Amino acid sequence: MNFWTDPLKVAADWLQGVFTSWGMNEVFAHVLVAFLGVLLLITILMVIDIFLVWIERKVVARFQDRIGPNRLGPFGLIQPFADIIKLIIKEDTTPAGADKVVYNLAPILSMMSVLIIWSVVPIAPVILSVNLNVGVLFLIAAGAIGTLSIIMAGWSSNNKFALIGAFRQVAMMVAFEVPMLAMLLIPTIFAGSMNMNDIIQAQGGLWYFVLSPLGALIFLVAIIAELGRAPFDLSEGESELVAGFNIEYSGMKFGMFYAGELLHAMTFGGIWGILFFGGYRFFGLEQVSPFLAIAIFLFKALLGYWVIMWVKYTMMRIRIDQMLVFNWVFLTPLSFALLMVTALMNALLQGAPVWLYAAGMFLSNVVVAWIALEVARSVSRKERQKVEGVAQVAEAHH
Amino acid sequence: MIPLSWYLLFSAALFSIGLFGVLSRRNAVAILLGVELMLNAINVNLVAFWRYGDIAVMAGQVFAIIVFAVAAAEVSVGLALVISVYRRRNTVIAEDLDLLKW
Amino acid sequence: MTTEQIIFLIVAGATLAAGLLVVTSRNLIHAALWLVATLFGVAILYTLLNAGFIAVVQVVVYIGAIAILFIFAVMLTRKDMRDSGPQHNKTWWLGALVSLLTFGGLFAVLGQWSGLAKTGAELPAGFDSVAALGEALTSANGYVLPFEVASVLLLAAMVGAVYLAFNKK
Amino acid sequence: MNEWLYVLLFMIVGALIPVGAILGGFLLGPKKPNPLKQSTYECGIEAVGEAWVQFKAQYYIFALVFLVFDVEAVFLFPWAVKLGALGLYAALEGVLFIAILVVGLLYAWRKGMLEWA
Repeated sequence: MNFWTDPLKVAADWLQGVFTSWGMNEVFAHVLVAFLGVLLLITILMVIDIFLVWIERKVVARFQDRIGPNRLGPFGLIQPFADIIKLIIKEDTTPAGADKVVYNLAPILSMMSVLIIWSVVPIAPVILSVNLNVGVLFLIAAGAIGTLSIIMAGWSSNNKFALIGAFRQVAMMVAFEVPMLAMLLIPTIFAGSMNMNDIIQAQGGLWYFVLSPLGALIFLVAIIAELGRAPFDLSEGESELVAGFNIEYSGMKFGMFYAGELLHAMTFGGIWGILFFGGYRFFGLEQVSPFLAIAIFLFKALLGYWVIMWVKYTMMRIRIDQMLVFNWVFLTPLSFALLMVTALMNALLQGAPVWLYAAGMFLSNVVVAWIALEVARSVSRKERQKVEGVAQVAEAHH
Repeated sequence: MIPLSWYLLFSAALFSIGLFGVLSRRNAVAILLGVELMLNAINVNLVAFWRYGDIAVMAGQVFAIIVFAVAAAEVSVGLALVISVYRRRNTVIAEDLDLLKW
Repeated sequence: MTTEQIIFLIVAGATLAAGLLVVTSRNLIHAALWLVATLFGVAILYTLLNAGFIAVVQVVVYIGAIAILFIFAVMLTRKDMRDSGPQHNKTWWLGALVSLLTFGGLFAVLGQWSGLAKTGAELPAGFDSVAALGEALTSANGYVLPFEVASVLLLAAMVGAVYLAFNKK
Repeated sequence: MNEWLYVLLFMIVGALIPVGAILGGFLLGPKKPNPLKQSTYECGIEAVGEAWVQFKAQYYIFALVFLVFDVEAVFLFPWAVKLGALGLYAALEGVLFIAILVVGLLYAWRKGMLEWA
């Protein structure tokens, strides 16, 4: 074992040795080393987060045929640091009548809910943050804290827009958490485990995207809604609610919500990669070195993030009633239908060879998607006929 | 290792606090908050008995999950009742709702 | 005293304090937020009991859904942000007495029980409580009936609650 | 050692970092509050009344349906973990479980509760 094949263990053992040679208690030294490891990971994440600001601005500029930040440093790379300095030296105003404790707690919880997701994310074969056997459900638990922080922010600001924005955001997040939960069950069924690392290991032969393309798609829609990004950014709705739940936040507190959102987007890009695209795996390359595995994982996470951005800057915002109908009447029943079909197919194809299993899963996904699209089409055709028919009658009367 | 008695005492204390909330609060929503505390106290007991008994017997955890389902059902129907009453009577103070029919 | 015991005492104390604030806070939103704190403390106790799945479920169900439902219900049933008037009824002292007696009674009963000082066995290596739970819930001589009945219970709750909350007469 | 200890460490560090950032902003930023600055923002128009506005009961329904499906998922996760080992019988149990709850969703939909009335 050397630094190249297992950097974390080597570093941790070395640190542990150093600490115990100082006469430190064994257990305490272990906890301290773990603390430093966590601090290192989160610091790296925050640095990545700073550059995400730059990436986001650069990418949106390209989508809109602009150049984006280009003055400070090469390609404007120093720009996010300038942004941070601006946020730090801004005045921190608290609205009159705000509930101070809750108001100040909300941005902290918001950021924390994103950072703790990384405690279950396997970054490389030997770098598993925490190998929990409930990994997949942990995502939802972290999301629950995020939901709570939003409603706390909206309520404590003593502002109508903030409260309405928070209510909308929470209604949307809880609504799309149902298909998300259902889609989290699908990799769990395939891998026979809720452990994130087991799910990655089980994707050695086939990525779950091949087994369940529809599942991956629904999961993507659900995470975009969970993030509150366009086309589901109606809680922000700057034309009606100005900024949504974080309207009264300024300075670094706003910065926490903003940075949390960006990091959340990349995190969910990574989770999407883990659950459906093999995580750090890429045709055996991950075995060469953990550093390569980290690079692969980061690449997949950024690719997922790019897809989320692509959707954001291409789609327009939908109305809240359309969003809710889309979720409760279309997406939720569809995801449950897919879950039932997957469970049955999994049981039926149990002893079958891999190619048959994969083909059966893939075809059942296609069939479910096709039926859902046909139903949606016939319903919307009927709806359109109804509306257009009424319109014609109205015209005749004029 | 923590002795079983600590968990049982904790659960008894939490149950009593919840009972106090149920008995003394005027607002119906607050009464339901007290009920939640009591249900949680019971769940702590169930999981503790699973851990300190035969681990291979999952009855404790299964019942804990069933209690989650019961709590969810209780809260959703209870709060729906409160909202429904509020719409008709414009109050959520439990003492004012002393008629069985109106 | 071991580290585990110290953690237990801190968490249990904080949880009980938060529980007291749930039943005494004047502001109902604060009471709901204190409930979240209490439930989170209970979740930490579940992790100390090696029941990680139950702990996560606690956070998902209670903090993610039930607390939100409470906050929504408070906002739907109040005209005024600040609540005027007493939050406790006139006979609150009776309630306090009854709950103290309950605690005392439980304490006395527990004191006589022989299995009290019991400490749990070490978890067998490789024991996966989620898999064991899955097996218990679905195997024919396990808990299949409660599993399905829970589904029916949730259905009944959903239908009943939707009906009640939307009955506009 | 209990693996949840590490999760606790993540929570502590994950809370410390935003606290540090906000504290930095608090220390470095100017502090000149005045009543106008502290008034709530409503597009430049003076705020009318309290922030306490009446909400639709619909929000409650969404949270409620979510709660039910949340609890359902809690039952389904152990089922999904063991599904591969248990075979068709267990799969059918789970399908029945989901189907019963979808009936509830159908009911709410037929009553028009899931639409923005």
